[in-house]
Amino acid sequence: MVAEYLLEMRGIVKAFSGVKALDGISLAVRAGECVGLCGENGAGKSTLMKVLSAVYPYGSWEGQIFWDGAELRARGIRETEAAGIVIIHQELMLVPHLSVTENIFLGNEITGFGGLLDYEAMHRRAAELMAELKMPHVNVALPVSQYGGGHQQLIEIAKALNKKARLLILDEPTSSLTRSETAILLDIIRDLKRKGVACVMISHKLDEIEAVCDTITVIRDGQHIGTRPMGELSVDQIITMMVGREISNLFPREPHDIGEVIFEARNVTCFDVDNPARKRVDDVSFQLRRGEILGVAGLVGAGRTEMAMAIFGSYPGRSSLSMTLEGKPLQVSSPQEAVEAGICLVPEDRKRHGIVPLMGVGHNITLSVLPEYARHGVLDDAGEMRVIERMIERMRVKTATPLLPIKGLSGGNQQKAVLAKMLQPRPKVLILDEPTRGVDVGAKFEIYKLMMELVKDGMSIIMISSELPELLGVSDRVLVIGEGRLRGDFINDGLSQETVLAAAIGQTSPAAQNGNKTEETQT
Amino acid sequence: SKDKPVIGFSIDDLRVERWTRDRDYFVEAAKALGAEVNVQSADANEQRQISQIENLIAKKVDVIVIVPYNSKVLTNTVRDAKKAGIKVVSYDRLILNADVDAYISFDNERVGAMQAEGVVKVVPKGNYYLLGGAPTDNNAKLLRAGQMKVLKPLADKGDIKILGDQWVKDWNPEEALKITENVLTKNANKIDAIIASNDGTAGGAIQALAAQKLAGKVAVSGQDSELAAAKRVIAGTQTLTVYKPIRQIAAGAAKLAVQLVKGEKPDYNAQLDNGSKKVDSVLLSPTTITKENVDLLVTDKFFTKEQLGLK
Amino acid sequence: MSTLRDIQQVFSRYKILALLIAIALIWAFFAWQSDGAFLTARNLSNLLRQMAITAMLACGMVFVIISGEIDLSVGSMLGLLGGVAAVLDVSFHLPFWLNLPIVLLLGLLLGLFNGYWIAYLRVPSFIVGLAGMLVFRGVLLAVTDGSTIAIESESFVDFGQAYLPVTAGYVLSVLLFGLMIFFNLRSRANRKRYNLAVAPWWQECAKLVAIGIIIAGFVTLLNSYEGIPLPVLLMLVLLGAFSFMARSTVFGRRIYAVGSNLEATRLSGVNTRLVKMSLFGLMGLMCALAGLTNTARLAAGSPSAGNMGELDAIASCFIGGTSMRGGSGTVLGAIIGALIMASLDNGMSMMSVESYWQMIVKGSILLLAVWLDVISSAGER
Amino acid sequence: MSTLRDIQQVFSRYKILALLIAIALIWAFFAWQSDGAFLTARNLSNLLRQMAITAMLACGMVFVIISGEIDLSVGSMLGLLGGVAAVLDVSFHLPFWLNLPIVLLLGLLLGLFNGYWIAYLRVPSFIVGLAGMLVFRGVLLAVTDGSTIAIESESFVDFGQAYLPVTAGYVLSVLLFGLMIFFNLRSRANRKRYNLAVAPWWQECAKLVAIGIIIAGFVTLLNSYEGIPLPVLLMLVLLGAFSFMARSTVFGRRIYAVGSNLEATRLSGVNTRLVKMSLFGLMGLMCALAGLTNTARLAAGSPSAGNMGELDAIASCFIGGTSMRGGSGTVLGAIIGALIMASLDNGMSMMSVESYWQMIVKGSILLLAVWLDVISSAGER
Ligand SMILES: Nc1ncnc2c1ncn2[C@@H]1O[C@H](COP(=O)(O)OP(=O)(O)OP(=O)(O)O)[C@@H](O)[C@H]1O
Ligand SMILES: Nc1ncnc2c1ncn2[C@@H]1O[C@H](COP(=O)(O)OP(=O)(O)OP(=O)(O)O)[C@@H](O)[C@H]1O
Ligand SMILES: O[C@@H]1[C@@H](O)[C@H](O)OC[C@H]1O
Ligand SMILES: [Mg+2]
Ligand SMILES: [Mg+2]
Repeated sequence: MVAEYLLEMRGIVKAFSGVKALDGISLAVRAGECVGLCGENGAGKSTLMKVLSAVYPYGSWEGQIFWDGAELRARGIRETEAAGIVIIHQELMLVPHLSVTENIFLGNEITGFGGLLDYEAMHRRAAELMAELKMPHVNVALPVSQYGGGHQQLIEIAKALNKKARLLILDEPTSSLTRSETAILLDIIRDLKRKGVACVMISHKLDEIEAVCDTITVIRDGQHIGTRPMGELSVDQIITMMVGREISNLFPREPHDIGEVIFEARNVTCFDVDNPARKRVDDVSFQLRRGEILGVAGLVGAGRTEMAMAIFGSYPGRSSLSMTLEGKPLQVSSPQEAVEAGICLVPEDRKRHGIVPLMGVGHNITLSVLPEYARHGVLDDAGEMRVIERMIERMRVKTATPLLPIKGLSGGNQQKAVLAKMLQPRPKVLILDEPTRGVDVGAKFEIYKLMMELVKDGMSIIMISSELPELLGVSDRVLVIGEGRLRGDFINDGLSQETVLAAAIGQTSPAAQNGNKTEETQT
Repeated sequence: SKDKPVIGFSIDDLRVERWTRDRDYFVEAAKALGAEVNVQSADANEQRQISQIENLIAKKVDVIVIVPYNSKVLTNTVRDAKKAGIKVVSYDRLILNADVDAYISFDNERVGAMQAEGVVKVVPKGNYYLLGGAPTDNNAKLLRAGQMKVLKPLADKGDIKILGDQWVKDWNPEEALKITENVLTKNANKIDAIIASNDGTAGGAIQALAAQKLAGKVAVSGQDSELAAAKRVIAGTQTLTVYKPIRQIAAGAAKLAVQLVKGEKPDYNAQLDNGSKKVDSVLLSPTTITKENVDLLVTDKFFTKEQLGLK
Repeated sequence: MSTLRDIQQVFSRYKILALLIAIALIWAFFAWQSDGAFLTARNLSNLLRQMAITAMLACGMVFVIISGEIDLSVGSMLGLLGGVAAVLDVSFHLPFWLNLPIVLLLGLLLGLFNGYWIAYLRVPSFIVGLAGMLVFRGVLLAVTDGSTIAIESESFVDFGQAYLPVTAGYVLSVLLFGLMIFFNLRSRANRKRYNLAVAPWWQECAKLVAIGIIIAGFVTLLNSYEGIPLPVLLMLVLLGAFSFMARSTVFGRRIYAVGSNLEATRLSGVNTRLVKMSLFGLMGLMCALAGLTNTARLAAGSPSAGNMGELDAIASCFIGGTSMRGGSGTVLGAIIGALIMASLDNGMSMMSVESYWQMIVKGSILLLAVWLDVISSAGER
Repeated sequence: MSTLRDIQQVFSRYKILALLIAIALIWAFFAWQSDGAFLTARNLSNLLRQMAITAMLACGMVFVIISGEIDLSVGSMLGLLGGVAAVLDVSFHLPFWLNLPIVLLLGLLLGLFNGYWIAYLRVPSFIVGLAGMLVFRGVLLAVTDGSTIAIESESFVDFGQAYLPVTAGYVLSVLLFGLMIFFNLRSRANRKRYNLAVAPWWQECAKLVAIGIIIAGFVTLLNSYEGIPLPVLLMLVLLGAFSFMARSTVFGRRIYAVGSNLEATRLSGVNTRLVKMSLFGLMGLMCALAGLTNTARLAAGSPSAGNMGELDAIASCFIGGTSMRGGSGTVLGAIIGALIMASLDNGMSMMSVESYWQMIVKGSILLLAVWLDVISSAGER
């Protein structure tokens, strides 16, 4: 007999040291169907998928999984992959030292005679995949560490596409992709569906869900809230199902007064780490005003992160720039100095640069300002805890206790904790590199509100984001970076995505953007 | 107890063949005297030795016989032992600055002298190289002193030329091998004698010589008459090994220990100053073993004919 | 299955438990084998004195390992500092009260020097340690000229040999117990405040009573022999001080952060290099203390002092559950680790086991102990 | 400034360069000091034979370290296997052609045993190594009963002592050079194909010529003495085989993957545990080869054989630029590391330097060599 569903998960229960992350969730997927899995941060989406792909092997959870009508009791990834279940994990899972090709084929290498690696074939196939993903410029023979978060995510996708999947799980595949790449990915998914491949898509960008999914399953706190055909639902309804309340306006942009220039960076230039001849950021200069939210747009790999790192004094390679803060010239050679001077950075790569995994959520939050809670080096735990609880409260970090090691938190909640950490030093200038990456709608909303409060208190914010809607939704001014150069500097009143994109890919030269060019209007 | 004494025997390092024999003979002799022995090996580590002696004290043995790894670090421990009313005998190496009751040994300087003499007999004139023992072993220094007693005058007379000297870490044969290879190279094989301070290191040196087809042509000294060494002496690749009749020292020590417990008066033949007192001592004389008198090892039941491959 | 889970729960809450059980077993065995001799006041006093030096090193080493580094030079450094102390005592006739601070300072400097190479010049600590191992030993040989130097000053010897007066011992123990109760109750209160799982009252009390008994037993036992040996006292003080440092000082907290994710810590504005360097400075201090104790115990500075000492110290840390990847570990664990190792040496020599057997057994136990720790503390894959 | 950058680039492309320069300096110094004696054919032959054993160990160790682990038991394992070989030779009169495979098999098994504890029972490799260090040494003592066992079989001794006939040496060298050219051109072609930065032709040729000269010089030199010593030949074969394995076999690549990101590798469906275990199996094999060579060289199995051998092997790897965090490193580097260490030992004993000076110098050079490597390769951690 042929089963109605390709996959059926029944009453899945998964607990971590007593705390239930999944509490009897069910999920069903037909062949050729794309199911959107929605839920707040910490709802249990990734956990459910890890159960499905046997990252948590059979026995470490309760419930049943039916695959093609037969029960599946996979004890390891190999078995699920053999069955045709392929997962793209939320966190990047690449091996930095290996080349793009080697990463794509890791685990199922092509071998010639005598078990020797057949780089010929592998490189060729890898190159094909890159082309398929519309990034032929990627050199498959270079180590992945050469490529940025964005590219790495696409490489991750290529790796998955290379395996013959019958069910493809995408856990927030677009978190660090810009619109264009996202579009490419969505096309690929549609194509797969036509070929009869089923998909489970997890994303906090509901427009994507809307675009490709046939069915929506919403979960909250590890419980199943509902499953409906996409047709019956509007984005707003999904949101309501997810967070349990209505969020009317996604971008709570409120009027706030913008003061004098507080920070200025001149001629920011960053040289590539491995090839000092190449410039990743090329002579970028800009000003930032008190109480201003300055958005930084650009294609992936544009060099925004490097720019941020350079300003924060953490760029690994050689860089040169001159800064002034509140009129006084500023020299920063290490993050420590930056923080002391009043500049904070919420890094892009949460796992590598954001969290201290083994430490409690609370202690992560206070890490940046420990001495404040200490009398001659001895900590006042109670005092510290009070602040921690306030921050957790304010940022709505979803955690069992402040002492839970932060690696136990869901991606989004980790992000909030990191944000909280970098707010502790009460910076004058706060740089956010992809701050809402992997954050759910509700939490995003809170982060935007928070940003509004902060600028009202006179803080100035630089927000790097690959999500144009949010960028245009919250920032007062938008810088556009392309291939490391400043391609535009717009006041954001009714600024359109098209204008920004055009600038990003360099179709309009800065000179041509009169009309709403900063200098003219504001000086 | 007086009638059935318990002897603690704390040995420097049972990983060196020589000491395993000391242990075997000692235990044998002690049993014969109706005593019980409790053996400890410090594996060439002074901390370990001190701890082990402390443990023996805690076990309330009647007498402790010690082969010190480092003869200068047992002051406190010996004091503890005496406080607990336990007699202390120093074996082979004299424990310094401590209130030991007796000392039994072969005079190590003597051994060194014999090594030199033995070699000088075969090579009265020529180039000498000195392969010392472990830089951390005080005995190594005594041996060297003895060797120099013999060699210095000859060197001054110009009969022999001392090309140089090096110490071998932990008496390690591999080290000795490398050093010798390099020395031979440096001096283009113009070497007539190597004064090695014990058999282990001699073995290493002789391997290096063999590689140069010089084994047997260059005189090499040794000490301990280990089996491998005895075979080499027979084969003629090692000139001599100083044989310390270990059965004697071991049996002697056992007797000494028992007598001390029973309060009898052992017959000492010397008194040595160890810095804090004149220690009553029994000094045994070692013998040089060469091709000529090698069968002594058999008559002394040190090895069997079969082991030595003699018929 | 589920009961097993519960047991695992308990174990992973009190990681130390597994170790304590291990010790209990080992001791029981030896007590039985040596028909009681092992558990006599005198022998336990020996045991503690024998472990003290390794324990001191472990106190420093545990933080080095938590920070994700390693230090192989401690054995030689211990030897060198001990040797220098001996020379200062014999050749320069420095009174001990002057000798002590000088050697401590020297230790601190040597440690910082190591740390500088590691933190600022970014040479892998393994290499720096290896180099130090050779260089320090070499300098020691040069200083002592390969011969052992017997020390003269009485007070120096006492530093390693003397005992705490009996009454003082009792007073201390009472204070200690008081502190214990206080800390336990406070931490319990806190856990409640931040609604963490708190053990039921009976468990709490049981724990306290147990602690009480242990302390009381400990002191009466030692007093019934000669009193608490100074090195042991020093060891306990260090245990207390460092546990406190680890738990509730900025420095301590940062050590764990550095070990768990260096980059993230650096990007939080922490001067991670300084943290690392200071860490090795601390290690140097411990080497100085250990070296002094060692020289005092031997009543001499010896060229081979502390040989391989680093391995014992490191092993203690790992037996004590310090993570090899860095980021987690406790001083108490490390010291218990040292105790286990010392117990094995002591017990087996009491039974006068053949030395090759001693090695085999010691190795195997080491393996088993850590293995038990690994399986007992639950966790994925 | 910019010229400095360029230099850095060259260095970070050919990481080996820095090391080669270091060697050149060291050799020049010793040649000068020993007025030439150091650079004689004969001494270089010695030098190579003296480094062979460490090099064999390093060949295995480098992969262990790349995979993010460490193995402290190799010294003892070497000793044990060498001892067993001696016993088999003397007590059981096994012919060498039978002895060899048996010991190799034993080595493999011991290695896999270690690996099992590490990969499957998840005991930190440091502990497993420590335990092995003790246990293997203990067993060795039990086997040899603490005495040195002189071996009899001629062919066994030859295994460590014999030389390759002169002509054979030349033939080999020519073949080798041919291979070199082939591989270089092929890899260049590939790099071009996947448009990676390729060095300009003149550099390429220069490189090849250099290689040619080195090989030719190497062989003629050794031949001008007695020929290529067997252990050295073995070492070179291992170098070739393992470099190939690392570059172009599945196993090789997976070792790097495991070391660079274990989690990701596991989640790609690679059986990381198997990889790790096999790795230690390999290490065991190397210990067997090293042990046999050692015994053959000494013509006897000694209970102290291989003492501390692990440190030399590990040091070689790190000097050779293997990353302490795992994920990167090369066999060639490791072997050059071994060469540097051996050169120091040999040269200094040629100059009969005081043994304490030897330690100090060796340690310092070690530190400097690695430090140079660190700064020469651009970019912070
Ligand atoms: N290894 C772990 N240990 C303890 N708790 C965990 C662990 N992994 C996940 N959790 C908990 O399980 C819950 C679900 O986590 P999960 O990562 O599935 O959320 P999510 O839906 O993927 O959120 P996000 O959208 O942020 O990725 C969270 O509350 C988290 O704290
Ligand atoms: N530790 C690091 N070392 C070197 N480079 C890093 C490190 N962390 C992040 N980066 C850089 O940060 C970037 C992250 O990926 P991304 O695709 O965002 O590129 P980007 O340069 O940040 O461009 P943009 O931020 O404009 O998208 C990469 O370019 C990468 O080179
Ligand atoms: O017999 C020798 C002993 O006297 C010396 O002290 O240590 C090495 C032994 O060979
Ligand atoms: Mg998730
Ligand atoms: Mg970025």
